Amino acid sequence: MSVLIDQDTRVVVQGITGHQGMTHSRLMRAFGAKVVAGVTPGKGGTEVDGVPVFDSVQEAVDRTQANASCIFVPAPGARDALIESVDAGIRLATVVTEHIPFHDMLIMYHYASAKGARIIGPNCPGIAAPGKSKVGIIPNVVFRPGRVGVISRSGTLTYEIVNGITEHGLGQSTCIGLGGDPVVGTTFVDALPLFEADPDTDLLVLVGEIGGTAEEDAAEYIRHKFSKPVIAYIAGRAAPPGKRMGHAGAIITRGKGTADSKVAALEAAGARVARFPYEVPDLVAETLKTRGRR
Amino acid sequence: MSVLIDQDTRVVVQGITGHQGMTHSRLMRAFGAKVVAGVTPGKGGTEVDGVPVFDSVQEAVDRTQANASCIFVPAPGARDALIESVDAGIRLATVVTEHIPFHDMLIMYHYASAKGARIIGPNCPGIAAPGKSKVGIIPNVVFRPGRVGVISRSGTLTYEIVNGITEHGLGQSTCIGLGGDPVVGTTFVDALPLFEADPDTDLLVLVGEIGGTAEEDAAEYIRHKFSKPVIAYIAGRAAPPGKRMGHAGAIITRGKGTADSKVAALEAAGARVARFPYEVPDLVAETLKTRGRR
Amino acid sequence: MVKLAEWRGKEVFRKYGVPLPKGAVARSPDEARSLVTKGTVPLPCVIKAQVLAGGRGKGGAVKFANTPEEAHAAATAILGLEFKGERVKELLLEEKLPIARELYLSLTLDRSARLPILMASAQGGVEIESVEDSAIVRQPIHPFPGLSGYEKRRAAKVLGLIGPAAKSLDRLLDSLWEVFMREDAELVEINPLALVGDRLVALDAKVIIEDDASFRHPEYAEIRDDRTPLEEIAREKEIAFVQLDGNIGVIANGAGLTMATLDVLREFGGRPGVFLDLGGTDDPAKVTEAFLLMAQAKPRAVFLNIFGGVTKCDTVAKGLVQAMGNIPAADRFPLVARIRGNNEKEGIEILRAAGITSVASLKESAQAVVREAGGAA
Amino acid sequence: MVKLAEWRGKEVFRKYGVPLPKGAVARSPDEARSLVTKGTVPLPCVIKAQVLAGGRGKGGAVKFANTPEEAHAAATAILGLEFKGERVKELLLEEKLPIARELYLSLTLDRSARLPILMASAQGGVEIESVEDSAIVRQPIHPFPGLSGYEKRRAAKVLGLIGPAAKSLDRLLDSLWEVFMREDAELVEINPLALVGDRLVALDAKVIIEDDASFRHPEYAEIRDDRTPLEEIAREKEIAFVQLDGNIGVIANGAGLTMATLDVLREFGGRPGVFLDLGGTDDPAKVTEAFLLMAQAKPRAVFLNIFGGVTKCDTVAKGLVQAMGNIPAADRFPLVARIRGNNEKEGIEILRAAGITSVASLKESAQAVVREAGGAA
Repeated sequence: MSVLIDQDTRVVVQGITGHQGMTHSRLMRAFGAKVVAGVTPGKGGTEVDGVPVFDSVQEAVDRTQANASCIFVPAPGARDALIESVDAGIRLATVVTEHIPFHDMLIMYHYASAKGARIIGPNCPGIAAPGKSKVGIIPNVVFRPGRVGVISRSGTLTYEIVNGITEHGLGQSTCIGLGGDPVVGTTFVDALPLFEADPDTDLLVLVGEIGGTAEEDAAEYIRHKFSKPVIAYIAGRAAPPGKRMGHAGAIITRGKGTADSKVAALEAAGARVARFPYEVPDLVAETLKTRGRR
Repeated sequence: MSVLIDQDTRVVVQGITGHQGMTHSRLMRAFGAKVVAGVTPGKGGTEVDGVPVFDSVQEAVDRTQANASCIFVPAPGARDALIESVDAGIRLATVVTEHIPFHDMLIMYHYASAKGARIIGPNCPGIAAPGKSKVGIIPNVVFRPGRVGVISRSGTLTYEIVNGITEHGLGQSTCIGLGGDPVVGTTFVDALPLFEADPDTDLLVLVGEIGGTAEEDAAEYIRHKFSKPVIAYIAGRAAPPGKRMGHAGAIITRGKGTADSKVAALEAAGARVARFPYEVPDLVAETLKTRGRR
Repeated sequence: MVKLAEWRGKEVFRKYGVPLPKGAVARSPDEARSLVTKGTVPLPCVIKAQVLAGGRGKGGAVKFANTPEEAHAAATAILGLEFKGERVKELLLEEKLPIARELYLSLTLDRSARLPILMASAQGGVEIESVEDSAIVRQPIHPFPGLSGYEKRRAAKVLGLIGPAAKSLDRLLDSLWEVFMREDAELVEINPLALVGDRLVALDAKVIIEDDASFRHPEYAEIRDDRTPLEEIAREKEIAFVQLDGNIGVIANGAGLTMATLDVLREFGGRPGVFLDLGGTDDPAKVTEAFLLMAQAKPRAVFLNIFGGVTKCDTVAKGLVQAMGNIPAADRFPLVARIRGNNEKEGIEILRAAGITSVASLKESAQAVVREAGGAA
Repeated sequence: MVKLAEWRGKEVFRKYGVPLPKGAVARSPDEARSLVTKGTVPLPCVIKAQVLAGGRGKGGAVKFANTPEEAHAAATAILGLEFKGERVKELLLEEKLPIARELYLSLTLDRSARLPILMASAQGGVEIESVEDSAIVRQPIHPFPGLSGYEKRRAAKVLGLIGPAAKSLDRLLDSLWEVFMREDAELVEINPLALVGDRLVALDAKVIIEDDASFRHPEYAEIRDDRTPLEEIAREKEIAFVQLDGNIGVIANGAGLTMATLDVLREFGGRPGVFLDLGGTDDPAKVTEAFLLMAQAKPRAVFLNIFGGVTKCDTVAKGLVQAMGNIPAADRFPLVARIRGNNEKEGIEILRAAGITSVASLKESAQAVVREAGGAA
């Protein structure tokens, strides 16, 4: 088992004929994902690397039984693309697109929720279940099948940490990059129960960053409802207050959402918090050893 | 058991200080309903017949554990009243108010659905479970506890038919007046599974009328998923096409929704269809006798 | 239901940016000629009677003009018409455009889906009822996100629009959606929607505003729809009133009971002529007004069939007795009364004191009123 | 983030019907006097520097005038100010109103709830951060039904408004909600919101428009926020760039990795001065531009820390080598490079050919760059 995706996941790539859509469809397939369809309005009937392209998600679903979508559509059209996939019956949509206005994302999130659909992202690396499937853009090379779950608000920092775990000789069950935008479809708290329920995950690595209260909320959940060991890292302890470090998720406002408050909350919930990314693999290995699992 | 409401239902009446709200709160209590609170903004702290009045539904819920609301608020404020009750955690709202714009009702319905709340109505008589509770305005005198379920799109015609059943010496498990507006929160198809699951209902009376396709949709459901006997009556066989008979639910458009199409669909689904209201009680009695139940 | 005349519908369209031909309204032949002479309306132009009924083209209510004098003559001809019972008082003059194709577009409510629905067909310019279903796209729209890109693309596809024409559709649909939502419309329809070069133009406009939303739209208060004078009075008094060609008057409460009463009357050969639905009133004065209104419709006999809920039986009885005293002798009618439900005993007592008997059985009371009206048809 | 100056924010408010004092903008003392003389701004009036920083009142950037000459003098004084690093170029002159009470109102985003949130407090006119939590109502608003009656009543209650003042709030909140939703605002804030008699007036306006929504709002394109000149250039080139007071330049990709790099540098005593986040580019030219920009910031040493995903290692290596050739000798800096991830081998090879060594370990590479910058602080 894995979380959210597995070998039966049938991916439709929205925006497959763009540079990113095309490149990452290839990389997903190289990782073992079943990319069964692409959608680009007006390009229906063509193919990308042998993957059929349709004019609408509904056609793609009808013809290929796609059940997960990966959205590369540029920001001005991303909201429409998500609504289309939800209306076509897709219940898992990974939105890679960055710079989506949060006002659009509010509508996307609440509409998807009302329809029972889950969004990963936006502005996120997506999901990888090594040996099974991948939806999104996380580099293939960093993974190795294993029993460590990873959830993260960051992009490249996730790769860095997953790579460290792999170089340490361990592997991952599922890794989800949630994205760090002001409004995300799936938060730590939304993702934690999935890993709690996953028999293939022995330990969870949580990669957070300053800004917002997602890590504090996660700590609260972990304290009461999460039984597996958690190793965390919070980026931005040395970041200057009130300055943006690349995206809006990292503004510190009104003394909340600081690294200190997040670290304290997670430690109080029983998580071990690494001070630097390169400490994570050691803490993971050590914890698994203590627990007698691997 | 009964459908939707029972002796544990705790009713908050929104608009309790108006003439209708006050009168029907009394009648509901006379029927045995637990009316625990009223809401009228600006009148918080007062009482109506000993029922405490609050400024907001949230306060009413917090203080009295109300779990069902009955809305008498005039049309211009009805949408806000429903949103308020849903946001306060109420999961069953009966909207008695008439003349609510369907545009408002679209928002009310889809918002309530997204939050897992059910609306009965608008412009409806409400729900009565004789011997247990009542939410709405159906006359108390027509009922008698029994094992016949009733669902209806009409108001007074429901009373007429329920009264006929009672005068025939039979009684009702639960009666739901769904209302006949263009957009209703609960349709026949939404209500049928509730009666199917209710061990206290042996037979269902369905009272429909011309216009729309709710009866045809119900027939489809009955044919495949409803195991109890159904007696139906469709009002409006003699109504002139294209003319309004009092509310918008009764416009016949484009040859659909005629009495003939509804009667045919219901008979094909195994229902017995009365030609006149006064035939209903006989058909009910006869059917129950055949089945050896009462 | 507030049906807007074409020119009013187009005023609403203009406010929301729906593309329209150049045009103006005239109320006399002189005004029509002057609009053309001044260039307000370019020539050649089309001149259309502003009536609510359809089929204007075939009925001679639409004419063309190439000169100011032709415009004057056409206006004279059309303003003299009585079109399907409606006298023509207003004309819409519009430039005549070189039309490549005529399309159909509308937004209305899908009751079953409980969603607004967009209907589009490449076969415009004819009554949509005559277009086969397979040639019409029906796209439900969720009111929360509103009209989405893929929904508009689906419409463009069925309409056969690409490139700039598809872009024109995209903007037009956004405007039409705004009209539907913000104006509380029951229906917005463009038929025909013309393709002129690579842009779209609404040649006609059908806009129906929901009556129940009138509290948000005082601007439509003075616009009437196609009611008879008595129906109009009823509307002002908030009494649902329908006039047909029969001789029995029916006063009931609630649409379902009213229709059931009609079903029963027909069964016994009665010909109901006026229906009056008291709805949920509990005001004796309103009941009195209803009876006085009924008297004006001059029925042969009247059937009062009330099941008391919100409307209580004694209220109805009081109102009825009050009315009977005020109806002129010449307008009096035989009455069969049946009152059941809330406060039934009190109501029956009041009627009895006034010499009116209430019959308990629906069947028997219906049979009685048919007899009073002169027997089965 | 587009922060609108008070007068621009008020222009937006006016469009949506938020009640405002009478006022006008002046850019010179003469213009200020003239506005008063002509009666465009009634006397007595208040004259406010149009700067983005808060605390204008205490900082001498707000003055009052009872005569045209006083207005001229006040304008002269304020236009001469440099307020918190910003030169005052514009003044807003507004009528001085008899204020009964000062309130606080704002709409912003609650990230945890994933909902817009309405904040209201009876303690307006002071920084909301200084008001205790119990005195602030926080009401989440669902975007689907939008602002509801009960939510507005809750705000009226905490603000202590009843009768006509509560009605005034009701309308004002509808307007404010429209501003928030239709203008894609991150924040709309009125502080203070004045109670004048029984009506409400927005004395100040703080409106921040979301950068990401700029494709819908070309009208805000020319409005800049408080970036340094280099940050401004970076923004135009779509490179995230932050300048601080340190001497190590950091080029990384992704906010998380950038922050982690900073954490590690600080651990070893480094003082990062410029952060440059390449984000998700895969264009060598953009990498070159980033390096040239970095050179202009004149760091003592630069740390390149890339984990290749969308941005591939060889792309970065190519861009870097290209940039190194173009940086003037005087602006060159010692470089420590660490490139990992997609196309790592190719990238390392390109760097090696240009004489640059990539260090695989984050810890060791961070230690190396701190040494290059002159050792731990």
